[in-house]
Amino acid sequence: MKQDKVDDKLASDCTRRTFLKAMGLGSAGSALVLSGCGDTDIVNEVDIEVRKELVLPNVDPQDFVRPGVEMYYASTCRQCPAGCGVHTRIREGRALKLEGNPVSSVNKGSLCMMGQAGLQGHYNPDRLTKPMVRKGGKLVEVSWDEAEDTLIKVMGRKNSKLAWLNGATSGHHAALIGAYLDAVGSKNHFVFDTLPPAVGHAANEKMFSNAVPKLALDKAKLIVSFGADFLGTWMSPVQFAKQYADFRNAPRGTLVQIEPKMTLTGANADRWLPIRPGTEGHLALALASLLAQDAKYAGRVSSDVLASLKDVDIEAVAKATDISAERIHKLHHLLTSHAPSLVLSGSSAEGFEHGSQAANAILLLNVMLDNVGKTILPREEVDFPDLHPQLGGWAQLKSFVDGLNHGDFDTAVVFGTNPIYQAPDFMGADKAFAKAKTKVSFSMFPDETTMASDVVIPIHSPLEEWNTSMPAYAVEDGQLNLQQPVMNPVFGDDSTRAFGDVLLTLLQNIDAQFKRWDSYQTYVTDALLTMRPVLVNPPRATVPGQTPEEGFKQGILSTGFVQLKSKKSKPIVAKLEPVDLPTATGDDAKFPFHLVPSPRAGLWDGRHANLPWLQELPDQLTEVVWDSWVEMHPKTAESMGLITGDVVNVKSSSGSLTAKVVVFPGIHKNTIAIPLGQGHTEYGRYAKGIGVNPYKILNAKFDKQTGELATHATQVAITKVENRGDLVTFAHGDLVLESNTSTQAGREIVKTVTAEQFNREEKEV
Amino acid sequence: MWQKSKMPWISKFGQVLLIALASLILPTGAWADDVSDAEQPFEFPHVRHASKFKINCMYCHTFARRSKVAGIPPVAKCIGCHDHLPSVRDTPRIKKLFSYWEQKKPIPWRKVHDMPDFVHFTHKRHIQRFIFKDGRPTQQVCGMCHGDVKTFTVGRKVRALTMGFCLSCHKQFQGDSDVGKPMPAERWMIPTAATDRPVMEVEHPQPAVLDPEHPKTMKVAEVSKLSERLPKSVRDHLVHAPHDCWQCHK
Amino acid sequence: MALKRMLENWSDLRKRDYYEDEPYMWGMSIDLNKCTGCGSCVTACYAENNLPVVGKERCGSGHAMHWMRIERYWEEPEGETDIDIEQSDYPERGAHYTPMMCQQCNHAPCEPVCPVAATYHTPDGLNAQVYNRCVGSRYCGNNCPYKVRYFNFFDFSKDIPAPLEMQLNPDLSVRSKGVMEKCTFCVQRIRSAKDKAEDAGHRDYIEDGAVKTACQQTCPTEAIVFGNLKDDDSKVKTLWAEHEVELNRHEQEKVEDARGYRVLEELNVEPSVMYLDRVRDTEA
Amino acid sequence: MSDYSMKDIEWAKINRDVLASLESPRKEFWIVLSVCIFLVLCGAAAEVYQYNEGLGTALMNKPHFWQLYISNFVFWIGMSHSGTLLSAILLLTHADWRKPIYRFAEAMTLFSILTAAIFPVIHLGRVWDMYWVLPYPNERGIWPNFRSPLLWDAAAITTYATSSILFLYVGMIPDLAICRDNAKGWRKKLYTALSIGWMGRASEWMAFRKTYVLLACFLVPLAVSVHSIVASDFAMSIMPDWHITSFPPYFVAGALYSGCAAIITLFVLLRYVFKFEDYMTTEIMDKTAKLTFAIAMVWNYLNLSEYASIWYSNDMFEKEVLLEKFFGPYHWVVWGMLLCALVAPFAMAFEKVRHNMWAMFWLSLVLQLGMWLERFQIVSPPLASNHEPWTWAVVWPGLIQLTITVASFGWFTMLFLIFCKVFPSVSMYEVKEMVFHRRKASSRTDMEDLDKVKDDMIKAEEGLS
Repeated sequence: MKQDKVDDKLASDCTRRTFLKAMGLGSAGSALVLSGCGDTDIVNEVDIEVRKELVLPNVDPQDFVRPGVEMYYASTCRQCPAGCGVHTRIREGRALKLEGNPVSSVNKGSLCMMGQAGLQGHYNPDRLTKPMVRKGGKLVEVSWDEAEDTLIKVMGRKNSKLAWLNGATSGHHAALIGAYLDAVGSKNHFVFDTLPPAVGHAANEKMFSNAVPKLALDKAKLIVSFGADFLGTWMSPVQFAKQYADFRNAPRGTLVQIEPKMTLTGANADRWLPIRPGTEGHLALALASLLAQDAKYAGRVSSDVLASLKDVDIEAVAKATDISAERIHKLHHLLTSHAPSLVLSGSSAEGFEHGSQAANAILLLNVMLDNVGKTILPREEVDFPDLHPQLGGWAQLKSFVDGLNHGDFDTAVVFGTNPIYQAPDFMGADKAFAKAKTKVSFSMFPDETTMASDVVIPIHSPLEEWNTSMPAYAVEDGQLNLQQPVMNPVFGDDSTRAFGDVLLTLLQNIDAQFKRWDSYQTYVTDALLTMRPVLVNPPRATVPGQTPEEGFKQGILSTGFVQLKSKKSKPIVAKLEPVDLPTATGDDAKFPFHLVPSPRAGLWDGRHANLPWLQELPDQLTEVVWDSWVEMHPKTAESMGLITGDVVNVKSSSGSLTAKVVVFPGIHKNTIAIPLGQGHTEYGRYAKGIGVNPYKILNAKFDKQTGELATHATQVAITKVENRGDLVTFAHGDLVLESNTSTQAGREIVKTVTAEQFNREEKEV
Repeated sequence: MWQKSKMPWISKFGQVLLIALASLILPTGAWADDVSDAEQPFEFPHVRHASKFKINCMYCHTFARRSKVAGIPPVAKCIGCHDHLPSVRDTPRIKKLFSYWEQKKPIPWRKVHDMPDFVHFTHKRHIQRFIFKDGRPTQQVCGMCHGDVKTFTVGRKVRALTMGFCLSCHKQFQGDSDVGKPMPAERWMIPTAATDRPVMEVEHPQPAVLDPEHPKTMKVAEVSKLSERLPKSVRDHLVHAPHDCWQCHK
Repeated sequence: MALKRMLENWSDLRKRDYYEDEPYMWGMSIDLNKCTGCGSCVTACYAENNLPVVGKERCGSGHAMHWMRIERYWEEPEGETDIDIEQSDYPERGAHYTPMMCQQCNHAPCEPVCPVAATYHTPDGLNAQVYNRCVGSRYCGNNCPYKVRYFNFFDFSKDIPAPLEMQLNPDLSVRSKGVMEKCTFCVQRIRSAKDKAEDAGHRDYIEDGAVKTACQQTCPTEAIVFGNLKDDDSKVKTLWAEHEVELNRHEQEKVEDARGYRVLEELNVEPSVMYLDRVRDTEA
Repeated sequence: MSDYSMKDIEWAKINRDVLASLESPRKEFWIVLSVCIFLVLCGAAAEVYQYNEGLGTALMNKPHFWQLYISNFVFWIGMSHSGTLLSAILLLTHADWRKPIYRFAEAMTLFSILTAAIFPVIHLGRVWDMYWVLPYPNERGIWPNFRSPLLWDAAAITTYATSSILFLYVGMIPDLAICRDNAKGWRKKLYTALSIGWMGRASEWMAFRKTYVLLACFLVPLAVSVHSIVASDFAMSIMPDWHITSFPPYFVAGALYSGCAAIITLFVLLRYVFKFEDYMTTEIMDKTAKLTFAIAMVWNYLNLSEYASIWYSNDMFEKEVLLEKFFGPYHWVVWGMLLCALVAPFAMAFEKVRHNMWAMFWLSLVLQLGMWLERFQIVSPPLASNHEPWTWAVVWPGLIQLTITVASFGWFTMLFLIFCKVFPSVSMYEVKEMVFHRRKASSRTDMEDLDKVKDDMIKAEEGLS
């Protein structure tokens, strides 16, 4: 081969299969570190094949670069707002595997499936690699220079009509966004993330004066959860799973889950109770009234609250909730016989017009049972409110959309969220978005909102950028997680840029102050250096000749987070208000089924639908892959003549959609559930065109107190469209037997013992 | 009767059959791959470095002792010396070297010893064992597989590096602890590794630099006695080449 | 020669405790009291072991390649349960989850049937699968009672779009069309731990916890414990001892409440994975 | 119908009739042959597609790692047993009615093996590495696994194929010599080469007889062991309903059964196509049918005893599979098999049926269908309800598998058709022998004087050819 050809090939090879690795620490980005030799084969074929392949030496490597030897870099998982610490396994400049960071208090070394699949977002073939600008109605790829010019034109000036919408965020991204909005003089900052339980947070705030009090699941003897799927999709699943593991140790805690559709947590409950959707608060109130009969419990609440508990008719509640009176009394007995306990309120209890009141009723139980201070603990006070997590909710999306509709904003900037996909049809988010004169999207992927924008800025993956963040739900207050680039950008330096860098450049155009920092990296490291005095045990130089700064940086990067000093706060004093619940209404004759849009641990709210590992990970309950489906109780399905796989039309008063039925025993008879996550019209090859998004057909109902969308309040009607579609489930038996009754056929594959036996045996051991 | 009938085609058929059978039996590695003629960006004179200047192999192939791969030296390594060698600065090869350095581009060497991807060979274990524990000369140890590199210019593949080649050594280096004990892999299959003699005589790799006078050169026969001279604790750890398929193929 | 040797050693080869002197015997314990069935282990396995994503259609035709799968049952096994089954239209006791992967049987039915000995037993108690030796007769897959062997019915590695292939783990081969594969107990991690132990000068001793399988490493509830069964101090050995599980089931003397069992133990395949019973509170 | 109906045939007529069958084929022959070739090409195309894309295109999956390819393999191996039975066993037991029909039965044996041998090959995931199954010395120092039934299979089939070719060929030498003497052109060269200078001398006959009987003695146990080994592919596994001790004899009986059925089919066909009514008489059909009936009863017994033993063993896994077989998704296969292979043979208890050629023809097809279904129900239903309920799945063979299955019938027929046109499908010298014996026997009033008959025979043989 001629020399120039080799060089040509090298140029293409360099982008694809050799990578720059910028670990930072002093000389990030300056040294060109190419992958080593030896095991550079990427697709290893099993068959012998004679190849004359290139082996590229490093040009000027750093000392720690060793081809063939793995290294681990600490960073933070950004797959959901929980903020687990990760260790990234690196070899030859490639990130190969994410593992939990054992010293991070959030996840203590474990990781969930979404964290594991973070790599597939990072290496996703559908990632945006070029900035795009809409020209003549079409998005066309442009050079970075042009994109920057456009950006400065659009965003680099004072503009009070600029609206900013981002997903849950925290740390220095949040701080920088705040600084940017201050600089442009815009007050239109909206935060929208689908799953954080905004209603619950508001109820907590009201009752315990803290939106996210610490929960000690491991200390509880009994957990009664009203639809809080803490093992799957509720706030910080890995952390709760860790606590759950402790909770299940002998003496074993008892878990009761009350919800219309069985979640992953429900599947692990000692008793799972299917409840008629929207009556969770009534059940809680009934339990409270039973408790109030005992002065021990009644004494903990004020008289006006007690008065509201007086006239609760257990039989009527039993009828309304579809939970027998006998069972309610048993629950009461459980609550009184286990202390401390913990009562949780989750999205399926809160997603109604009376959601706040339901949460109020449920949390009231905690006060009566004296769990506050035992399993519900106060937060410590941490400075730097700018860094605190912003979780947002549907109410803010609503204001954003309303603002767009009123023409209040001429420029809309979206970052880290996908409102056009998420918002129900009735909101008309896509039409409203189109009204803004200029739409800017910072995104890694061609999602729905991005493809509807005018300026598209492709940003780095979390594994390629510097950043800090705070966990949405922290177990140790004041933990500030760090991210560092664990490898050089997958698509090369000219393709994607760090969000922080782009925003910093914009800021520098408006506010010269920010010119102090030449990159987001220096911005973050400078900030961390200045924070040194308020950190718990800031690392010091360990190697002779190291400056204290270098020592500090090395120390914090190898830990993966810093701990801010915090002040001990006062114990929680619960503020109670009488619960005001509407009387439970009967079923709507026209729309006889309650619709539960159920989040899946895996696809989350749909943001992970483009990760093939998660698409192929079966749903934990129905074992379906690569699809959307309608869960339906066997009895209901039988009465309607439906079997697993049949295609049905689900119609609400706001719209309709078509999906396949999965006959599923873990669902209330009057309820159907459609999982979230699918139904993308954009979002790359793995997500596009698969399934449906149940949010689309939600009715315009909002929680009366918080204004959050009542996600569970929609009622639907079902009609059969056709027989057997191509539904794929790993529970083959379900398809064979035409019902969801996977049986062990007499094999002892999963054996069960009673908790009593378990405790006895563990004691002996 | 028999001599009357002519059957030339039968014998031809027989020939074909024999050739087909023979081809099965012959070492498959014989024609597996030969990249000795791989064209390199420029000719690197191993002979000068290793023979004339007696530079240790591991000075440049620095990862060999601590990684699976030996490592092609980074360009910086070459420059590190050649920056101080003005005498050869203007030769075409060095000019080319510097042109890569100035462009900060890696030199696109071609791989000479390319194992199939299901072979997970590790340099480290072999170097650690033979150079650092046995104390053999580096060039002898490396030469077992790579040939007498100090006589080459560019690297050439001089050994077939087939499985049989690997086994020919792994059979020899059964130490004390293995004597009399059937080798593990024998449990489910009957590899010749555990038999008295190999089924096919495969040429043993002769150490490339076999200076019989060199005090550190060991005769093949001595190698097996090596273990006797060592304390048992060391012996058990040292003289034990893996005979488990999953060591190399996983 | 080989034949003679084989005949001489035939009975030796068939002996129990053939690898008695080996320092390692890898085993696992899975606590179904803690396992929540979330599937993190499944994804971790995909990430670690270069498992291909096969897509919807091929999942439907039974060609999915998840070495580790979570089985979910609704019904109690009849007769053997300690929980009284209540009549209800709903599964009020939740689901029955169990992670299922290669049980690394010590009397593995897959091993003797392979015509080319591509699957065999390693001295450290693993049921090895040598991809480059496999010819794809698929007898092992049939003979596996747990059905945890996965065959490359297609050339899945062809379908990995760039740059996703950069994630592939170079420590193990990417399997091509026509070979069988299965859980390896993350053998690449075991080998690399052994390599490190040898560097440190103790070839015969790997610290407990130095090898973590990908599934164990990621498990949010730490339900999976992996380690050396020959190391009396290892966590997994302690668990096996506590729950009265022996490799050879005829040596087991199970006390009444012992929670340990192995799936399909009665087939005498001597699996290396112990499960601990799922627990439900009957008071609730 | 007289037992001695064949006594009046002229020897020259035998030569004439048989040699006529080798003459230029009629149009129908070419049509049938081209259909067969077309089927084979379809199969080849399917195989090429499957080879390129992967075995998944055949719709095999987990747990159905094996499917039609293996059932077909067992079916064709089974069919190959007929030739051995008729030739070797009946030769050794001096059943002279085998003589007009053994040649094509042996050819059938050979071609069945050749068909069967295709299936393990296309079944393999990596066909190109198939030779690793053979224990050949190699530089890697690796042997195959001698404990695997698949290895035994490979050995057994190659041995059986070689022996069958040898047996067929040796038995054909005197006939090839007759052909040689009557042929022209390329045929002349072919027969000259193949007849290796046969002159029909007494010494040659002596050597021939000895070789032939020796080969027969060798083949009988071999045939039994071959199918026992095929049975051990299943019996040596731990799959429920495969791990059955009685499988070897059950498989051997089944093999003989389907083989006999196939002989009846071809018997009728050849008789009409080549006008061999004089040789393939009703009497011979009657005997073949009786033999088939007897074997069917043995197979029936083994089949039912297998069900019975599963039932009273009360093994959970085995019983599950048995119930699934009868009432599960594959039930029609099992009931179809029982109807075709267990009930249908009772028709042969009636002489009327036995003596009606076309009735026997259709009946034999039904029997073969039954036996083919039997092979399918051995392979698939146990895989569908295996030990691990989570993996239970019902899979039907896909288009590729069915195409290749049909192609295998085309392949077999193609080979057989070519054979019939190149080699004498009825043994001339043995028929002559038979005619001679019968003529002798009928001309004698005193049947007990066997010594004299023997002497005559020896004398006559000396002057034969």
